[in-house]
Amino acid sequence: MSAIRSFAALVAAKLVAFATAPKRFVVTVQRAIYDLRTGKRTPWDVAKSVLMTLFGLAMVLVLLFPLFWIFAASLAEGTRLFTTSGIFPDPSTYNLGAYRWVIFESDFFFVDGDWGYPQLVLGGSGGLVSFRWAGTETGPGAVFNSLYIVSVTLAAGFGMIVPAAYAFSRRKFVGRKRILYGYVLFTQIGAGLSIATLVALYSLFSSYGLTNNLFVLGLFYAASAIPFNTWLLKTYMDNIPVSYEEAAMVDGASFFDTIREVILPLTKPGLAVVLIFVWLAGWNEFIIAQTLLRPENYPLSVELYNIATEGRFSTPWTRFAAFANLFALPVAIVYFAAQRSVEDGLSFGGMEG
Amino acid sequence: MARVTLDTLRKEFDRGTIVAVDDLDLEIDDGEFVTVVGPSGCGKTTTLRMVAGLEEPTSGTVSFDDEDITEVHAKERPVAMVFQNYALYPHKTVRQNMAFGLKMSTDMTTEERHERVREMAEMMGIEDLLDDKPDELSGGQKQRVALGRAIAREPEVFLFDEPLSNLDAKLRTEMRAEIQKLQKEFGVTAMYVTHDQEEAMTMGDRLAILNDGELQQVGAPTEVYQNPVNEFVAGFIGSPSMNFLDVDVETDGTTATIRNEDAGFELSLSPEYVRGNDLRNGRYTLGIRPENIVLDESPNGEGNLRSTVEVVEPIGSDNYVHLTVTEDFLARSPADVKPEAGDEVGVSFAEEDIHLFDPETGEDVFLTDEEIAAAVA
Amino acid sequence: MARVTLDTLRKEFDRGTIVAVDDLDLEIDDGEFVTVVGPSGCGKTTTLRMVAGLEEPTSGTVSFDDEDITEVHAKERPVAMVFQNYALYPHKTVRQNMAFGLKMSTDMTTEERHERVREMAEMMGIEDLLDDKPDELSGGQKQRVALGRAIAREPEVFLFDEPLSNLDAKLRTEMRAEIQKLQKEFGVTAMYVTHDQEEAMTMGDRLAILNDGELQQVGAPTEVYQNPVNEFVAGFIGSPSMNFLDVDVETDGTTATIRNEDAGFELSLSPEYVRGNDLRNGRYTLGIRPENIVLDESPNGEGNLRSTVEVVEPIGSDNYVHLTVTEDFLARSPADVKPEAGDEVGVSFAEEDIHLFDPETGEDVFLTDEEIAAAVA
Amino acid sequence: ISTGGSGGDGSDGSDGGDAGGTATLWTDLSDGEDEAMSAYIDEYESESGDTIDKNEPGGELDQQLETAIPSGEGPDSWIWAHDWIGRFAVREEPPFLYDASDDVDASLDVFTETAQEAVQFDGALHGLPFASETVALFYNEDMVDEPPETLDDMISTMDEFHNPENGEYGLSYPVTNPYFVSGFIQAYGGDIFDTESLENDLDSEACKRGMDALERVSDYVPADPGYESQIVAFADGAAPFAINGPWEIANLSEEIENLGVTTLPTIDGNNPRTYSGIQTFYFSAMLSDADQSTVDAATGLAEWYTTNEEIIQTNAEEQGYIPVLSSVVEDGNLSEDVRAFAQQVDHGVPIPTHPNMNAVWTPLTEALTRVFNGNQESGPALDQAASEIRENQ
Amino acid sequence: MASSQLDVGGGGLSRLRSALPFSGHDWGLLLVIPGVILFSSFMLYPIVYLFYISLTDATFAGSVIGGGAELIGLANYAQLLRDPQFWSSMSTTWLFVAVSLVVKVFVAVGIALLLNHARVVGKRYMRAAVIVPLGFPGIFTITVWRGMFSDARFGVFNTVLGRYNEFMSALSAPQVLLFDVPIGFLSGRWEAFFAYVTTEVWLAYPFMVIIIVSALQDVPESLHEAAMVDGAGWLQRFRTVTLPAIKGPVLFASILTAATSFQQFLIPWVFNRGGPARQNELIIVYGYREAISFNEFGLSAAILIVAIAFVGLFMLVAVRYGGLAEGVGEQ
Ligand SMILES: Nc1ncnc2c1ncn2[C@@H]1O[C@H](COP(=O)(O)OP(=O)(O)OP(=O)(O)O)[C@@H](O)[C@H]1O
Ligand SMILES: Nc1ncnc2c1ncn2[C@@H]1O[C@H](COP(=O)(O)OP(=O)(O)OP(=O)(O)O)[C@@H](O)[C@H]1O
Ligand SMILES: [Mg+2]
Ligand SMILES: [Mg+2]
Repeated sequence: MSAIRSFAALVAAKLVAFATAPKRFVVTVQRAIYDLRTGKRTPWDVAKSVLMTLFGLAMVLVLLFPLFWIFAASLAEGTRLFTTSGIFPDPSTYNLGAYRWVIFESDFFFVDGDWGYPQLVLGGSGGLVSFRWAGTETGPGAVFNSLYIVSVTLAAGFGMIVPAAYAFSRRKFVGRKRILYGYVLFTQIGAGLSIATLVALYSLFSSYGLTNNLFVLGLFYAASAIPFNTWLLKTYMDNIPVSYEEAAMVDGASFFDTIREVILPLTKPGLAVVLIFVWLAGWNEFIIAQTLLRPENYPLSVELYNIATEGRFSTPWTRFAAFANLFALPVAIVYFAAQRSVEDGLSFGGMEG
Repeated sequence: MARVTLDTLRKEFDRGTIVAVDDLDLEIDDGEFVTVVGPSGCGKTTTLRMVAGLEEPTSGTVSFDDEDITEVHAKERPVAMVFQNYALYPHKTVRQNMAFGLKMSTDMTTEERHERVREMAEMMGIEDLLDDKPDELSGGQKQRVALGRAIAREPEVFLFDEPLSNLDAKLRTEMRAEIQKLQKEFGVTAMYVTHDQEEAMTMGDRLAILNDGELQQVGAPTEVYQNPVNEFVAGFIGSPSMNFLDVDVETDGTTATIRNEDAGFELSLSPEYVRGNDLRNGRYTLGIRPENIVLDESPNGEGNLRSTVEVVEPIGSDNYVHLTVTEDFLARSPADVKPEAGDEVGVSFAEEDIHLFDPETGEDVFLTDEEIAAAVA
Repeated sequence: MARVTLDTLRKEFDRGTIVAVDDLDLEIDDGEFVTVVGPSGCGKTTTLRMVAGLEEPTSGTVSFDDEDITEVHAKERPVAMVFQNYALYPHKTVRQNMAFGLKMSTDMTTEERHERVREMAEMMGIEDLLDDKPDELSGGQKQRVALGRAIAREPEVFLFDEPLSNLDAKLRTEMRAEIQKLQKEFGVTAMYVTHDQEEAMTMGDRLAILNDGELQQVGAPTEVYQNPVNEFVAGFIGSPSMNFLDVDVETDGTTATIRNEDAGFELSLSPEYVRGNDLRNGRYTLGIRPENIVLDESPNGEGNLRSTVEVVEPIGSDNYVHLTVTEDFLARSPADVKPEAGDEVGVSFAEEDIHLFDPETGEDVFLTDEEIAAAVA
Repeated sequence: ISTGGSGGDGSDGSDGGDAGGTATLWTDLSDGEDEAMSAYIDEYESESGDTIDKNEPGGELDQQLETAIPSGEGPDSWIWAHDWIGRFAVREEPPFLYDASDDVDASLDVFTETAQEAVQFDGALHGLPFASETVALFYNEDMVDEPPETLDDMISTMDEFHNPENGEYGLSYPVTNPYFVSGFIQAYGGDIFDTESLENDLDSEACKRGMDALERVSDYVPADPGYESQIVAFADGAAPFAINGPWEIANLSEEIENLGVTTLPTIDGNNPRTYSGIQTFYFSAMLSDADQSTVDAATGLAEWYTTNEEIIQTNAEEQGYIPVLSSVVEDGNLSEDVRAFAQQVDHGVPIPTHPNMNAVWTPLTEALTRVFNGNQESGPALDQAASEIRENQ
Repeated sequence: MASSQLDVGGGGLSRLRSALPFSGHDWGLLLVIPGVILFSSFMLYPIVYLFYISLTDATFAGSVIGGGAELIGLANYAQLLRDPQFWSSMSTTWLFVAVSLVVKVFVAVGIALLLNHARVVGKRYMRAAVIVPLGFPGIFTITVWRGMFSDARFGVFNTVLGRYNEFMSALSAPQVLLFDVPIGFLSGRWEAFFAYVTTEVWLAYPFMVIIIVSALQDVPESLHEAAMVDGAGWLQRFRTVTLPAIKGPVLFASILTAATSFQQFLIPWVFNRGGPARQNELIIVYGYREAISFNEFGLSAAILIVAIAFVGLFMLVAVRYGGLAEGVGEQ
């Protein structure tokens, strides 16, 4: 609960920082002008800053060009990606129809965009208090499946990654080196090779009757995220001095107190990074999800892919783009909130020679 | 509140290739303040860590009040420790840092804890910093928080690992007095590690000198200063440190002449210093403290030897006079004795001020075996 | 090789809210060794960085040999600097670290460079470490490499930022002598920052004392020690530091009586001290150094006041006797004067040893305005 | 939130109880088609009492089937063009298709001949057809006064407009896609795949002449042969012609005010023989082990749908489906667009169902790409493709 | 400095261990085991299974699941080694990995340096923005890039080049500075390769930038200053201070992204199925196509097993010689 509250606070702080950015920028400019007038900075000095900033901006624009382009496409009329008359579609045709479609007609939030709301049911079949969707005939849509998968992936992933990383970093046990080595070797196998192992996976799942099971799929993503993230977090923990734990011990803290009060808070940046990577492991994957799941359980990634292949030979681009933009939104929010931590957490100080 | 006894305590690292602490016997009385000194890497920290329960001894025992606690886990020991690197929890405020130990080891309510923390902070002069995080503090402030955190718990045994090394001279002097006052006030037993021998001398009821994992001497500061049992202790204790000179001794059993041809040094010992010691003919190392050297500035000043002045450093109350007798031969003279660099001066020592060390064992030949044995008990 | 002149040098941070260095005027002669001292945060490092060209002054100029180099880029200045945190290149060996500056700023061949580096390393006692990476060195070794790197370049101006702070007492003493010897040998101008006033005293030809960004006094070490211009300098220079006592002065223009009722202190000044100074009736701060205090141990020992002994700290050659006159009132007595805690002793000062400071300006009232003005030039 | 759990109840819908059976049907239809299909299924369910569990697995339907059927989780029926029949029919361990000869009551004669052939393989009936499709010529009536009869006519019109520097083109045509270009290649009577000899005939003189004709029009298309890049030229009004299928009618008529459709122009008097696909309800091997009620449900739906004149007629009007139900075809009550496509189907041939056909697509696509990119002459390209195909079989 | 910290951690490990409340020596294993089990059952098992398939004559996916395949030993591998397409595919894949890696490193270092530069105002925001591609699924961004690389004159890049040509012509620049539009990005072998590399770089740079930025932020300012006082100019400072500091992280990121590039499937598949004419068929596309288009499932499995073996081998070498596993070997 407090985690949610602190996350909310973090997001709020980020938003405030974001909202006040223009103001701060204006102040920066005013100061530069003031400094110029009073001769504290030479014009050349200011010009260098301006040029570098412009250069940086230009680079950002170039790098993000594909995204602008597709964003413009998501606002256009019709379904085509191209126009023969220029790069961007005619701005006079811009509209939010595609987004409206995603929200109110696609399966993004609710099947066929038939919105409902959660309702508590007392004394239902599933125990004392259960919970169902009211106001919708078709039921919750892909985003709920995605969130469910991601929650399973995050819960299972964190449940296994964090203790293992701690053990690798702080404990000595048989096979430690071998397992860690194995993990390092496997950090990159899996992601790309899911295509390769697809059939094997399918037969594995189906022989245990585990196809079309969101929970198991969530576990699968967690499994694929384990090697890289365990290793990443272990590297991070290695850089936390042991003396904090010792201090806690001398202070009379038990092992679990130490974990709760000292280890976890200090590992926060590392955890933020792992959060992002584990999240992405479950959020973006669609090939395996599509093979293992039936349509009523499709997550957003599969829905997105299905939009791409919806037409016989072509893609309804405006919808595809709008869907993708909404799809990327949660990741973007998580990333913005955790940016500082991510940049800290990936600090591989220990890797320099 | 507890008598700490270390019995043939030993710690090896890396499968015995490194002996960090070598069969150490030490008893610290209830309420006593013992400082532990020695050069870097001599095992001071390791010893302290074994007392705290952070390191398991290879052999030997640690007892509090005759109760063997070697196997007791760190969190169960009534010990507080100030770490060499502070080890403040970076994510907690100063207040939380100081309250953490209380929370873990006492039943105090939150209010009581905060009250106690406030008191401690006031005593340490850091009450304004209670809501800051450790990285916002300067080195000195951090060290004071670490001290406060340890003291707040009112443990039975205090362990300090170089707690003042990062403070500037003035603050250090203040904090020394503060620590001593608190320790006496609470009557807590304390072990205090430092590599600064002056600090060790001024603070400790007794001084334990370690070298290479072995205990060299334990005793009251003045005792250790005046009667070092061996060359190592003699050289380590005292600042600036004792001057050493290789000498040849010629003795007939009642009198002896000590001589160093190169330096032109000669000194005769009176019978009372020769008798009863097993001083033989041969080579010894003579030790003399800078402040026991008397300089004669007059052009043909007399002394046990004559030497040229290399550099004179004024330090306010006195002058340090560097002489060419050996490399780093230093005399400390009153402010009014201030020869110029290049002057030749007479240098003399009194026979009661000199020490003679056996060049092999390093032991002081003027001490009896019993005295030497007693020095480490 | 260069005369360094700082002219009303000023550095503000955070748009003028922090004045790190406040209109500093300082001239360092060619080949002179000036140490800069002051409490933490007083602007020592900032000053040094402006001389090195790493920080642009807000106003004022830095000149070498009367040539204004304020606008010259760091890499063009004939300066070598030893950084407070060493700043060794972590991926280069010691040899490469030491050779880098030579490679950048001289036309030496690789062999010449290596020869030079070898020489330096030998001088510093680190020739065995030449192929190690900085990581593998202890703090002290790192600091010596940093020193060697700076010295190898034989620059015109040396800047040292607390280069010895991480060494233990013994090594520190050795390195001090080494640095001084080298500086004199090469005849290089040197600015040496330290917060250790003892180091500042022993090393500097002159001493510059900074406080809060402002220059307090510049002068030879003994001069500064004996004639501090104000209370800050008096308290900062000297260890243990000067004792201060609030006193009331009653004067008739020829004699004066200084009195503190609480402490039971009374001292009459002879006319030669009163005349010519603008001593008035009123409140002053009296300063007296610990070593200038004479204790009378006899039961009814006489003195300017009587006081109780709080603690006695033996430091070998002398004893520090803490008295209850004020908090932290310390006397330094010879080793044979060793009262017990709780004893009452007589305490006396000689009138030539006392300083009287104006409580408002902090200035020493026995000094003339000219003398005070001269102190910072 | 609990949206997870075990999800749907799979294909074994026979839990007894009510009279009707339950069958699963997989589709991959566009939005409009899908809506119509759902409505018909509802209608069928209420008429028959059977339950049809229609799913849209998305992605590549054949890939889904490849894994689902062997593991026993496949659908009882699916809808796709007939060209997978041969590929799936030869599968034995495990089998993929179900022979419904005994379960289908209606006579196959109600369908056109090509359609009848298309749904059978080796004498077994694996599905029922309901529509066919092929490519024909779209033209922009604002740019073209009179739809071209011959290739030369068409080329002279294209010459008028083609000017890539100004963003104007002669034709929109995915010229490296064998399905789209089959009409040209086979125009002179050559066969891409000879259903008699079960060999490709690409290196025949006839095919090579067809290829030359294709090369003549290829000069008038945008440089990117990708489908989406091609169609946009026509859709933006930057090209007078497009060669494409009925599925584009809906979109294009929104973009082009006066859209015309006609058969492909004759080439040296020959009608281009385009490949046609026949939309089919497949009967999956899942039915072999299923309850009879399920079989009845699956075949019942297919039969009802494919033989229902009303449905077929409506589909032709609304979806542009070309009927294969003889009665509707003969009725002649079709829109002009659909009639043009139907006519083109008449000129063309169904995609061969033989499994060897599978080996044809990739080498031919590559040959077309090489020719289009100017890396190879058309003759050698076809020779190479032919020998590659033979090698792969 | 950092690795000495690591040593402290390492040395402390044994000390801490002996002080923990558990005497069981291998207590830590318990924490690791669940992850290992989950990982092995979901990731390792399929690979073993795939290896089994590679030893059979399976023709399509179903023949494996349905049990219609028979063991034929290493025949698939033998066939594979004889297939010239396999070798061409392998070499193209390695070339792709190498070229995209080099470009990636330069681009990412450039971006990171610029967005860490003191003179750039608002660099935090720029850094956040530049990372955005990470959030979109590959299938989406790759399809978008496919559109941008259209061979048609109205394709985005061809349009841009066309405008550039107009601009240059207006300046009456010499002919050599102009491009011959439209460029067939997907229809020429090397043009397509260029398109792959560009897209791959775009996909991978955010990860690298994050890592390099955090490495750059770890470089103590005083090192730059020391070099400045030593008389080093900008380039020399870059060489002696910046470069060594980011070398480790860049190597780390390079190894990881190289391994991912090796397994790149979507780019060639979406762009032109590894074309033109299978010339750019990266190894996974090759394996996938064997399985899907030619119904050679056993052979396809063999290809993929070889690919996995290569990635494993690559990681092993990289880990050994790249110091990637620092902290694995010690203790
Ligand atoms: N975990 C360890 N593994 C191996 N050797 C160790 C370990 N801890 C300490 N040592 C070694 O034991 C010896 C004593 O170390 P210790 O830390 O007790 O020295 P110290 O007296 O505290 O020195 P300092 O004054 O530098 O803090 C040293 O030689 C050190 O290298
Ligand atoms: N970059 C900066 N931005 C803002 N304030 C600064 C900066 N650098 C120094 N200061 C401030 O300027 C003052 C002088 O700092 P400086 O580093 O010169 O102190 P110092 O005398 O070297 O202290 P120390 O003995 O602790 O090294 C301090 O108050 C410090 O906080
Ligand atoms: Mg230590
Ligand atoms: Mg400083």
